[in-house]
Amino acid sequence: MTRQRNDNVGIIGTARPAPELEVWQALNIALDRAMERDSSVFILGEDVGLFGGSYRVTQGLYAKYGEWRVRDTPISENSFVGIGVGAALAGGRPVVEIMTINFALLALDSIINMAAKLRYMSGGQLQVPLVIRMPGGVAKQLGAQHSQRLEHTLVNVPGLRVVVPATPQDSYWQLSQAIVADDPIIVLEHELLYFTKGPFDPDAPPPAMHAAAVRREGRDVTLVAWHRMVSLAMEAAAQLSTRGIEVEVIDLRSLRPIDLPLLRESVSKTRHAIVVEEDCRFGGVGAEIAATLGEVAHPDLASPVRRLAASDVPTPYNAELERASIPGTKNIIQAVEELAGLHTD
Amino acid sequence: MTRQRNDNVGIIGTARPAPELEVWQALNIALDRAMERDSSVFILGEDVGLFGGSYRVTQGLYAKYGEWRVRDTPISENSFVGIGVGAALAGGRPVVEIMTINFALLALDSIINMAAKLRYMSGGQLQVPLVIRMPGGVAKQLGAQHSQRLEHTLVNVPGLRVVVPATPQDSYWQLSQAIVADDPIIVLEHELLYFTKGPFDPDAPPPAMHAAAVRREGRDVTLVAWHRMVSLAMEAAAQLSTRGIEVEVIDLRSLRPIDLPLLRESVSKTRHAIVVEEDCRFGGVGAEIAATLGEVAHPDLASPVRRLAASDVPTPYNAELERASIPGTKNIIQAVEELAGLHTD
Amino acid sequence: MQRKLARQFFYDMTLARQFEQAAAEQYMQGNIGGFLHLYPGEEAVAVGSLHAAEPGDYVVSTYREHVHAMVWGVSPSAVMAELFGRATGCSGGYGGSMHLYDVSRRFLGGYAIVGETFAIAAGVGYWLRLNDSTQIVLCYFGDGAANQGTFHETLNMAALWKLPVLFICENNHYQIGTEIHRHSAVPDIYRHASAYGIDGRHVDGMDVVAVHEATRAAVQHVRSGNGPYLIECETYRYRGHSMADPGAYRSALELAELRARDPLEIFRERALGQGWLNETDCQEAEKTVAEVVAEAVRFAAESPQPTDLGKGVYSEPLDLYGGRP
Amino acid sequence: MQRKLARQFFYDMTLARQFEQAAAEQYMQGNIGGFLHLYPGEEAVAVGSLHAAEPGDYVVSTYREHVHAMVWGVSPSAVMAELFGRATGCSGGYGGSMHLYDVSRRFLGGYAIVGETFAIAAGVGYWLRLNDSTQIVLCYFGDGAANQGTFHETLNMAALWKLPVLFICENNHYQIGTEIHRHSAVPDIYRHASAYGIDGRHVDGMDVVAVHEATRAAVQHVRSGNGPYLIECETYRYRGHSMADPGAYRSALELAELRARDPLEIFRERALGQGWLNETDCQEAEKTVAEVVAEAVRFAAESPQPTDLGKGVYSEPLDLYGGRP
Ligand SMILES: Cc1ncc(C[n+]2csc(CCOP(=O)(O)OP(=O)(O)O)c2C)c(N)n1
Ligand SMILES: Cc1ncc(C[n+]2csc(CCOP(=O)(O)OP(=O)(O)O)c2C)c(N)n1
Ligand SMILES: [Mg+2]
Ligand SMILES: [Mg+2]
Repeated sequence: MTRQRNDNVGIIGTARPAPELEVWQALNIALDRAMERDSSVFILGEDVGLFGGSYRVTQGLYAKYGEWRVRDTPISENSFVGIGVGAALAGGRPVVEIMTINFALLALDSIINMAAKLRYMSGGQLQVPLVIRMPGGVAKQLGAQHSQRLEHTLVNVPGLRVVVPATPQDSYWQLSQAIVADDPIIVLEHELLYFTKGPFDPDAPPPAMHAAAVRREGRDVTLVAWHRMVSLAMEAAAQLSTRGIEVEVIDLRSLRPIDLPLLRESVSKTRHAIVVEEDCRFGGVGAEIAATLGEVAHPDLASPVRRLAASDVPTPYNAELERASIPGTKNIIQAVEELAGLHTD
Repeated sequence: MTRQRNDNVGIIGTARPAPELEVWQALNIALDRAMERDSSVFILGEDVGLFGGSYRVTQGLYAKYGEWRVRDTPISENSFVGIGVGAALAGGRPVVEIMTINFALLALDSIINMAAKLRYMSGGQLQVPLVIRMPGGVAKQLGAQHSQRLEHTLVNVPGLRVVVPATPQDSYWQLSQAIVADDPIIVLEHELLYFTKGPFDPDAPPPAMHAAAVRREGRDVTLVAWHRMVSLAMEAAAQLSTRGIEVEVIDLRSLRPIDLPLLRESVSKTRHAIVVEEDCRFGGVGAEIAATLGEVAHPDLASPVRRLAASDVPTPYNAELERASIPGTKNIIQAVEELAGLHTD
Repeated sequence: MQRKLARQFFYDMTLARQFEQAAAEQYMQGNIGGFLHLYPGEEAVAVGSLHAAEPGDYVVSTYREHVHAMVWGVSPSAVMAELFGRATGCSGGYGGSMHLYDVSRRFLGGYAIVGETFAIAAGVGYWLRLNDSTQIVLCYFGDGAANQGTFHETLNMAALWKLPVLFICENNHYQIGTEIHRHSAVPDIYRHASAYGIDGRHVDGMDVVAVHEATRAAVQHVRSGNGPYLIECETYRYRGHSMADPGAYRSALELAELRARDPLEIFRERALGQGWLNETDCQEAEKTVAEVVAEAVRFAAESPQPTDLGKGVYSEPLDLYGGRP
Repeated sequence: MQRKLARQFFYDMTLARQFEQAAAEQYMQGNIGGFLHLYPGEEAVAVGSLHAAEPGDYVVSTYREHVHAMVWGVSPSAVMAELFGRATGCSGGYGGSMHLYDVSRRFLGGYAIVGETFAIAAGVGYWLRLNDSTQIVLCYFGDGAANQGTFHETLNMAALWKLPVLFICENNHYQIGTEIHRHSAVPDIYRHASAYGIDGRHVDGMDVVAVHEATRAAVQHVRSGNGPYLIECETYRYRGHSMADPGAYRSALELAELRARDPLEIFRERALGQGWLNETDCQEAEKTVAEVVAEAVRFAAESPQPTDLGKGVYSEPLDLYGGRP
């Protein structure tokens, strides 16, 4: 199956042919360029240095920039994130890697009580130009403690921004933008996306860090997805298309802020929306999207915004149960068909 | 103004006249009775013993039960909550107090990665009969780090239950129920409610732990609130009533699970709903309620579910700004009037 | 040393070695998923220490805990089935390699977040102490885990309240790819104990007899109500951190040097030399172990998958939307 | 001792005492809200130590930090205005008593969650070290804070990387209502430093000269690139933990005993005896301080309220719903 790049309005990309890269490589290049450009950028995290990063993202940087700019830390998440905050206050631009998001639960005081609040509490005096990168999501049988998605915890926090790049190009763009920004920004990476390939052009002009992207246009239903769910939505859309149902797929790219104007534009055409979420349904980010879209786009919507999300269970180790615990292409197709049935009634 | 107790369907209460007590006293009695009844119940937390608890909730228990059952801890939140988890695994029924919810950010690994997941990860073998009490909410000029509401973080977690008692009676009922339950349960208490009085009857039969309560009946709009927002909603309702608008006020009482049937029942009558939330709007619990209600009650709703919530800012210290940062009675009245306008158009 | 104990040591260390080898093979074949952390090189620690405890005691371990579970009585079949994610696994297929549990044997896991074992163990210890029980808790942790805040917090509370917890450090010199001198300012972990007024000692973690004797003394100390104790066992892991790690950060020289002090070989030679065991004992044990491990793999492979996604989240089924039956 | 420094000590300790007294009064009158943690009894610590540092150095403190801010150069008026929540406060009225900041003076707070100061200080130290700066960081913390995991985690990293941080413990024996022997297994906080290979020492925190001298030596050590240092100042707070706490858990006897060692009185007597100061010096200082404090209260009371709820959440205004202008 060949997929065409589509250069219509709202679709981010470049007309020039670009080389293909994997997500981890794009992140690596973003870090390297930022460190070359600005000597105040430095990296902190477990095994980011000599080892080159658990997912290779920092590969080669220790050799190139030395231990003070690529620092291997002990297993002390709350404190090394706090060290990032302190260094940012003093003028640094730290990029902290939390080896996986699961360990971020240990560092939330530094993230939420310090990084996010210090500017405000100081009456705008303090600046916290800090980036925190964390791999997460449901990967392959890592068990309940290692399959966390904490979007819901982070998006509610005033002072933070949260981006969720799903392609090499977006990974490069958004990490680069996050590093030059003056606020604390969380870059959520998905463990199953690091080794996916995609077009890459480091010199293409980036869209706004929070802009959503229409990955596929369609007239019947809008699918709102992010991270790994985007590719599942694209697969579902391709299959549905053969049956005459045209799905519009939106890659949200950012969870705080969200690009509501683009979502409204899309549903004003399709009149139906489904949020596809890898996190548990109850109290997930999908609820914010559904509630807000349901409220502001009410006149345009022919049916209430639906959510397709993970089951409300800790992630089981068993492979089949694990697969059943999160949305799959089949579930998306089924959800769209249910809606479409309703639609054509 | 005299308020009548109302014994209609859905209204929790007792016909017998009961003495008045304050919330902290009701909690204190619940603990005392539970400890008398069951020697496996014990308390852990900072200053819960000799000092009697920051909000007096554990007053007198140290003298009565001794230091092993009412244990003053060092400032080591993650570990003393973890100690609670460990003791629960071995057969205890610990009631852990986190002095205020703001410090829970340090203990989320113990709560989310251990307490909530251990039963599931062990294939159902392990049991975690743990209660974690935490005072929270916006109180009086405590500043950004001490005004946290973490509902959104906790309600998403499979394995946890979260209750939000707003009255002395509910405080007693729900804490008592939580202690005898076999799952980890978070009891969120509101710092401004401890010294509010209300009817109290320890022997009245309790409703289900998660059952919502209709605090006032009305035909025009449903207000869904919890904790301190319930009393503001009641005030607003009283004022609106003088202008002929009859508001139904629902006290949610539990945030995981939520009592959706009661909400549906209410909106099937009022056809309009507003969720009133003290937490920040973006990604708050209100989003879950609005999204779900908007989806399942769609045919009954004449307008989309609205949310009235705190501004998306850290809580400022300045008293006026602090007041402006969360919903007040006036804001509720205004939101209802807007809806009612729409309603009668 | 008793012949019976020597046999047990030899059998258990052989089981440990062969079981992990089989697990690695099954992982390569795709029968085991997720992260798989193996124990070769460190056998003397779990085997020497666990045999110094009593059946009523509790054990809390990390994600590198297959051997601890088996030595503590969980059957190799139940462990292997768990690695396969099967319903017959000791966690019903819900936990996986990093989350082995057996409540009936008081084997309490299996924690994948570094540093969690401390507080769990202290919590069990608190409960035992509250009930004036004579049981104790064995708490395993790595050198990297000693840098986690929970180490400090928990050791302070354990010391303050004289909790019956024996902390056992498996110091294999590495926190994944970071060597101990690059992650710890005071790499002698046992020296940290004194910051809490706890007695601590160092022992050669490649010598199962030394580990055993040190643990026996420590268990005695803890069981007698003197509060916690800390033993640092200096050891080494032959493989990478997990199956995903080739371990390229270590020199071939270092690896060869450490392998020359193999705990199984050392013990075999000593046991033969001292007459605790003879060649036949060893060969018989090796043969039995091979059968047990093969059987574990067969059992796991033939076991059914768990089928209920929602089982065990709560003590009773819970509808998050408050459905009233 | 220089006369000039003696005057400064006396002035600053008098300011500390009187300012806090005024703050208490303003709190009682309802002009100050929230939690208010006062410093009487502990003056010698902030005053003695801060005067041993240089203007380019950084200071990180806790929620009990009014005095640290003022000694470090923030005007009493800006501090009092912050307690009043006014726009002229050193945090614009957004922070309050527990969150004082003055970036221009490198006074970095003001942290209300116990244990946060450690990592902030180490982070600043990391940045200074990365840039081969000769500046250092002074990091204040309480005896209760030493039990927080971040103490352990941060001291390890500070030692590993030889960060220029001077950790100063204000050991007032209490974690709110819990006396130190009930919260810490090793209540000599300075002894914890050795667990990280850090030098530590104990000093009488009621003696401003002793604190000063100990700090001077420590600052020298840290500034010379020898890595962190820890000073434990043993002191006492006269009031309850905060204005909300009557402090009923302490005996009248204990309080009277400690009050007899009042740092201001001790220093006044000594300074007069040694001829560093004369009675006129003291009376003049007291008079000036009284005026400065009265002026601070007046300034605060007359200052405007901040009015912009959304100011400063982000470096530029951000519409969470992605509004496109
Ligand atoms: C809190 C936390 N941070 C990081 C990790 C990732 N991680 C898994 S094992 C490990 C190294 C642990 O080293 P050590 O404690 O020495 O145990 P070992 O694996 O050597 O037995 C790390 C960093 C984790 N699981 N938990
Ligand atoms: C993490 C955390 N836990 C609990 C509290 C509540 N609290 C505020 S101050 C305090 C006592 C701190 O004692 P210490 O560190 O000795 O400082 P002191 O107040 O005596 O100066 C506590 C428990 C808090 N602010 N942060
Ligand atoms: Mg190790
Ligand atoms: Mg103190």
